[in-house]
Amino acid sequence: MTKGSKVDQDLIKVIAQLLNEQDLAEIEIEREEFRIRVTRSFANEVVQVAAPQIAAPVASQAAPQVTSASKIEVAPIAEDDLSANPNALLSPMVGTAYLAPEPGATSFVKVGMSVNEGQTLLIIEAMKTMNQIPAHKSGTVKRIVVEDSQPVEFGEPLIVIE
Amino acid sequence: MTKGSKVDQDLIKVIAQLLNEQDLAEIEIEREEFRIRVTRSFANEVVQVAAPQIAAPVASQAAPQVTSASKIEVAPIAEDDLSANPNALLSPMVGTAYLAPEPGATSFVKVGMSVNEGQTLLIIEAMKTMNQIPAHKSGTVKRIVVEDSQPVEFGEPLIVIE
Amino acid sequence: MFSKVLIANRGEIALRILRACKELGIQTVAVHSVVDADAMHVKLADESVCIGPNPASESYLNIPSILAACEITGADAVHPGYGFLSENARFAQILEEHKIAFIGPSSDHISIMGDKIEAKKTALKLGIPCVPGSTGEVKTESEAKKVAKEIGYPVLVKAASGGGGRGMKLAKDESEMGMALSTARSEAKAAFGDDAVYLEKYLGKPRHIEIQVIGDGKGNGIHLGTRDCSLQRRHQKVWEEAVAFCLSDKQASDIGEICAKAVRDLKYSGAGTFEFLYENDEFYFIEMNTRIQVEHPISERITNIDIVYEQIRVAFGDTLAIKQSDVSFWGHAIEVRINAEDPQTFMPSPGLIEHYHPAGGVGVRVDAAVYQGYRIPPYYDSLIGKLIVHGKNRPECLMRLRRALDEFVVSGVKTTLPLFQRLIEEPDIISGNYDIHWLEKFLAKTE
Amino acid sequence: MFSKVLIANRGEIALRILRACKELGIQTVAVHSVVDADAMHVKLADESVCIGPNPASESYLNIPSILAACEITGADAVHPGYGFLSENARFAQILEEHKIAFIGPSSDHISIMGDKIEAKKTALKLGIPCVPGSTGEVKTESEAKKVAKEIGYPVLVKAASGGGGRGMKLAKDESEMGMALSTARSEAKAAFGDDAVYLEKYLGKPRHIEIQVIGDGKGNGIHLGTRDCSLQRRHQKVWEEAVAFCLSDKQASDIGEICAKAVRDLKYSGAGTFEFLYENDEFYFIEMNTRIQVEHPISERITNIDIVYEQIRVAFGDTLAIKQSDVSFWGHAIEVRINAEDPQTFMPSPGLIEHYHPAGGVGVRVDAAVYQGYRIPPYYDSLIGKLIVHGKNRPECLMRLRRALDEFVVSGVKTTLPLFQRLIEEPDIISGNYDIHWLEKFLAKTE
Repeated sequence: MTKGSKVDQDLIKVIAQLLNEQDLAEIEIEREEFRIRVTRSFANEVVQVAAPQIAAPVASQAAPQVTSASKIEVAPIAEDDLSANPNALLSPMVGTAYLAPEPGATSFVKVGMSVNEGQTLLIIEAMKTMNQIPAHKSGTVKRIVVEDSQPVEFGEPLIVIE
Repeated sequence: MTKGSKVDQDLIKVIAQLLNEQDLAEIEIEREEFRIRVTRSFANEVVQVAAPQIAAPVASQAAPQVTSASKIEVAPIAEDDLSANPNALLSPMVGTAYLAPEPGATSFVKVGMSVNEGQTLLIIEAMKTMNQIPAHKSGTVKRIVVEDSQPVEFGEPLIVIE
Repeated sequence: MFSKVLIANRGEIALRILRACKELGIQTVAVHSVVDADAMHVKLADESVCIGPNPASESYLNIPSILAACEITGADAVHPGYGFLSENARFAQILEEHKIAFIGPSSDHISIMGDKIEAKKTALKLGIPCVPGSTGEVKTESEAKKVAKEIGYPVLVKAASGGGGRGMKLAKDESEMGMALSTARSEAKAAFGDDAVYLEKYLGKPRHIEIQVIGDGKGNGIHLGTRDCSLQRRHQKVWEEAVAFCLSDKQASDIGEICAKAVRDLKYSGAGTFEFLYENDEFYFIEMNTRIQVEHPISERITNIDIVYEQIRVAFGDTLAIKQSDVSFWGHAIEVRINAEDPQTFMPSPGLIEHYHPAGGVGVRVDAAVYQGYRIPPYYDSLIGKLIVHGKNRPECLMRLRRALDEFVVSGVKTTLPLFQRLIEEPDIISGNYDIHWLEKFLAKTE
Repeated sequence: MFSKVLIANRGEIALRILRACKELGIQTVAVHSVVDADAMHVKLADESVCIGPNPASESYLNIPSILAACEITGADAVHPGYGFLSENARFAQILEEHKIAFIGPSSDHISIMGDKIEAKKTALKLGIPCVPGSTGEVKTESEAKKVAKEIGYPVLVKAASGGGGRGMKLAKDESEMGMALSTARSEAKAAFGDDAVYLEKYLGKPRHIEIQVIGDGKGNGIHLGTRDCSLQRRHQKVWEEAVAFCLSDKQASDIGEICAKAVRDLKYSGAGTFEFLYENDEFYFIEMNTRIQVEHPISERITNIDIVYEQIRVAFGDTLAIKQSDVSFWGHAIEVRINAEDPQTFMPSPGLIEHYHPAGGVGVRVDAAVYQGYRIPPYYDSLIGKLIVHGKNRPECLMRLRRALDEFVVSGVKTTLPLFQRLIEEPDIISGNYDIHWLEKFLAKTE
C-alpha cells in the first residue's frame, strides 16, 4: 500500500507535468482496479472571488460593533454554517438580545436544558419594546450563540436546539 | 507500470495535440480494462472574450484597411493559426506587399512551385524602399496568404511553404 | 458633524451616500436585505445590519427594523436616498421623535409636497407658475366639465395621490370626460387607496424641465440651475441633461430664482427639485420632489457642488455656506441611466455580471454599485449605474458620451447601453429637438 | 481637422489620446508590438498595425516601422504621447519631411529643450529664473572648482544630455568636486553617449513646481497654472497636485505669466511644461518638457481644459482659441500613479490582472489602460493607470482620495496603491509639508 502510493505519486507527477506542458485541464485514467484523475484549475475562480477583494481595503479601518455575514473579516465561518442549520433559532428582527427577563435575573435557558416549542428563550428589544422570542422546536439547548445585551441583526443565529 | 505510464504519456500527448489542432474541449477513450479522458479548459478564453467585448461596440464604426490579429471581426481564424505554423513565412516588417517585381510582371511564385531557401518570394515596400523577402525554407508553395498590393503588418503570415 | 449615518437604501444611491459620508469623515452603517449582503456599499460600509428578508416591504420599507438598526449601532442620522422611505412623512416624523436626524426636509414639507393638490396650492401661493386646472379636487362630472371648458381641452384627469403615470387619464373633448373621470378615479382608488382626482390642462409637446434647489430651513435657499429630463419612457427618465439647453440664460435664471425664493419662503431644509412641464416659453409646475434625485450628478458636475455634502450639512443644522452668487455653471453634462433591462422590450434582466468595465478618462463619472461577479437580484428596481459625461458645450458632451458608451462593458445581463448607442446617432437627439413623448414614439417606430 | 491620427505610444497615454481623437471625430490608428495586440487602446482603435517585436527599440522606437504604418494606413498626423519618440527631434523632423503632422512642437524646439545647456541658455534669454551654475559645459576640474566657489557649495554636476537622475552627482565641498566630475562624466558617457556636464547650485529642500503651457506656434501662448510634483522616488514622480498650494496666488500667476510669455516669444507650438525647483520663495528652472506630461489630468480638471484637444488643434494649424483670461482655476486636484510594482521595494510586478475595479463616483477620474484579465507585459514601464481626484479645496480632495483608494481594486499583480494608502495617513502629507526628498526619507525610514 505504501509502495503503491509511492507509485501513484510518481504517476501523478508525470500527469501533472503533462497537464502543464500540454496546457490541459484534466486527465483521467481508469484500469481494472485502478482509476486516477488529475485536474488543473484555471481562471474560473476569478469571478467569484471578486467580492471579498473589494471589502479587503476597508478591513483595517472599521471597528464594526455589529457582526455582519458580509464582512469576511468579522464573521466567524461557524455562524454562516448555523444560518442554514435547522436546529438554529434565527433572529426574526433587528434589536438587542437579552438572555434574562431583567438585569440580574436568571437566564431563561442554559446549555443542556430541555425546552419545548413555543417556550420563551430570550428577549429582543427593538424600539423600546421587549419581544419574547419563542423556541422554534422542542429539544435540548446545545449552544447559546449570542451574549447578553448583544445587538443582533435579522437572520442571525441565536440558540441551537437539538 | 512504468512502461504502461510511458504508453499513457505518449497517448495523452497525441490526444492533447488533437485537442489543440481540432480545437476540442474533451476526448474520452474507453476500452476493455482501459479508459482515458483528456480535457482542455476554455476558462482562459473567458478572459480573452472580454477583449472582443470591449472591441465590439467599435466594430460598426471602423472600416479598417489593415488586418489586425486583435480585431476578431476582421482577422480570419486561419491566420491566427498560421502565425504559429513554422511553414508560414511571416512579414519581417510593416509595409505594402507586392507579389511581382513590378506592376504587370509575372509573380515571383505561384502555388505549387518549388522554392529554395533564400529565394525572393515577394517584395515589401516601406518608406519608398523595396525590400526583397526571401523564402525562410525550401519546399513547395502551398498557399499565398497575401494579395498583391496588400498592406501587411509585422508578423503577418505571407506565404506557406511545405 | 454627525458621527454615524445610517444609509436606509441600496444600489448606486446607497454607495453615493456612503462615499459622501466617508469623505466627510462620518462613520457609516449599511442596512440591507438578506440578498444584498453582497452589495458593494455593504462591503465598503463601516458597519452593516441585515434588517429583513428580500421583499422591500419587509426590509427597506420596514420602519421598526430600520429604527432598531439605528438603536443598536448608535447612528445619529439616517439618509433615505430616493424611493423607499425618502418621501415618507411618517418615517421622517418618527425619526424626529426619536431624536435621530432625518437627512431631508421636515415631515411637514414632505406631507405638503406629497399631496399633489396641496403641493399645487402651495406652489401657487409661492408664485410658482402652475398648469391651469381645477383649484382642488373635482367630485362630479358636471363640475369637471365646467372646469375643463374654462381651461380648454384636451384635459388630464389626475389622481391627487398619484405618481408614475397611474391614475392619469386624458379627455380630448367633452365627450370623453365621463369615462376619463371614472377610470382615473377607480385606478387611483386601486393604486393609492384614495380616489380623489383633479384636472389639468394637457400639454401637447412639452419638455420636462426641473430646478435643483437646496435650503437650510433657516430661510436660506439657492438653486443649482436647470435640467432637461424630457427623454422618458412610461414616465421614467432615461437620459438627463444639465443645463436645460432649450432655455435662454435669462429664462433659466428667472425660473431658478423663483424656486430659490420659494425655498427661502418655505424655510425648506435639504435638497429638492421643482419639476415643470415647459411649452411655448411657459413653465407649468408638476410637483416637488423632497429628496435627492437620480439625476443629481449632472447638476453637481456643472456647478462643482456636492449636493449630498450639502444635504448632510444642513440636516446637521449648519447654515447654508453657499450663496447664489457662488454658484456658477460651466459646460454641459449628460447622464444616462444604465438599467439591467432589455434595451428594446425593457424587460428586467437580473443575473450575474460576467464582465464589467466602466468607461473612464477625462470628463467621465460613473456612479454604479455593481462589479464583475456581482449578481443583480430580481427584487428591486433595475437601475445598476449611471454614466455621467461633461464637456465644454453640448456637442462636445455628446461626442464624449459616444466615446464613453463605446468603452462601457456590462455583460451577462442585458442593459440599456445599446439603447443609448442608438439614441446618440439620432438627429433629433443630436440637435436636442425632443419633447416628453419623443422617446416613446421612437421606440414604437423601431419595434 | 486631421482625418486620421496614428498613436505612436502604448498604455494609458495611448488610450488618453485615442479618447481625445474619438471625441474630436478623428479616425485612429494604434501601432503596437506583438505582445500589445491585446492592449485596450488597440482594441478600441479604428485600425491597428503591429510594428515589430516586443523590445521598444524594435517597435515603439522603430521610426521606419512607424512611418511605414503611416503610409499603409494613410494617417495624416502622429501623436507621440510621452516617452518613446515624443522628444526625439529627428522623428519630428522626418515626419515634417514626409508631410505628416507631428502633434508636438517643431523639431527645433525639441532640440533646444532636449539639450540641457542650450535649454538653460534659452530660458535665461526668455527671462525665466534659473539655478545659479556654470553658463555652459565645464571641461576641467579647475574650471569646475572656480564656478562652484562663485555659486557656493553644495553643487550638482549634471549631464548635458541627462535625465531621470543619471549622470548627476553631488559635490558637498571642494574636496568632492574631482570625484563628482569624473563619475558624472563617465555615467553620462555610458548612458547618453555624451560626456558633457555642467554645474548647478544644489538646493537643500526644494519643491518641484511646474507650469503647464500651450502655444500655437503663431505667437499665442497661455499657461494652465501650477503643479507640485515634489513627491518623487529616484526622480520619478508618484503623486502630483494642482495647484501648487505652497504658492500665493500672486506667485503662481507671476511665474505662470513668465512661462506663457516665453511660449509666445519662442512661438512655441503645442503643450509643454516648465519645471522648476522652488526654495525660499525663489524659482529655479530645471528643464522644459516639450510634450504632454503624465500628470496633465490634474491641470485639466481644475481648468476644464482638455490639453490633448488643444495639442491636436494647434498641431493642425488652428489658432489657440483660449485666451489667458478664459482660464480660471477651480478647486484642487491630486493624481497618484498606479504602478505595477511592489509598494515597498518598487520591484516591477508584471502579470495577469485577476480583479480590476476602478474607483468611481463624484470627483474621480481614472485613466488606466488595463482591464480584468489583462496581462501586464514585462517589457515596458510599470505605469498601469492614474487615479485623479478633485475637490473644492485640498482637505476635501485628500478625503476624496482616501475614499477612492479604499474602493480601488487591482489584484494578481502588486501595485503602488498600498503606498498611497500609507501616505494619505501621514501628517506631513496631510499638511502638505514635503519637499523633493521627503518620500525617499519616508521610504528609508519604514523599510
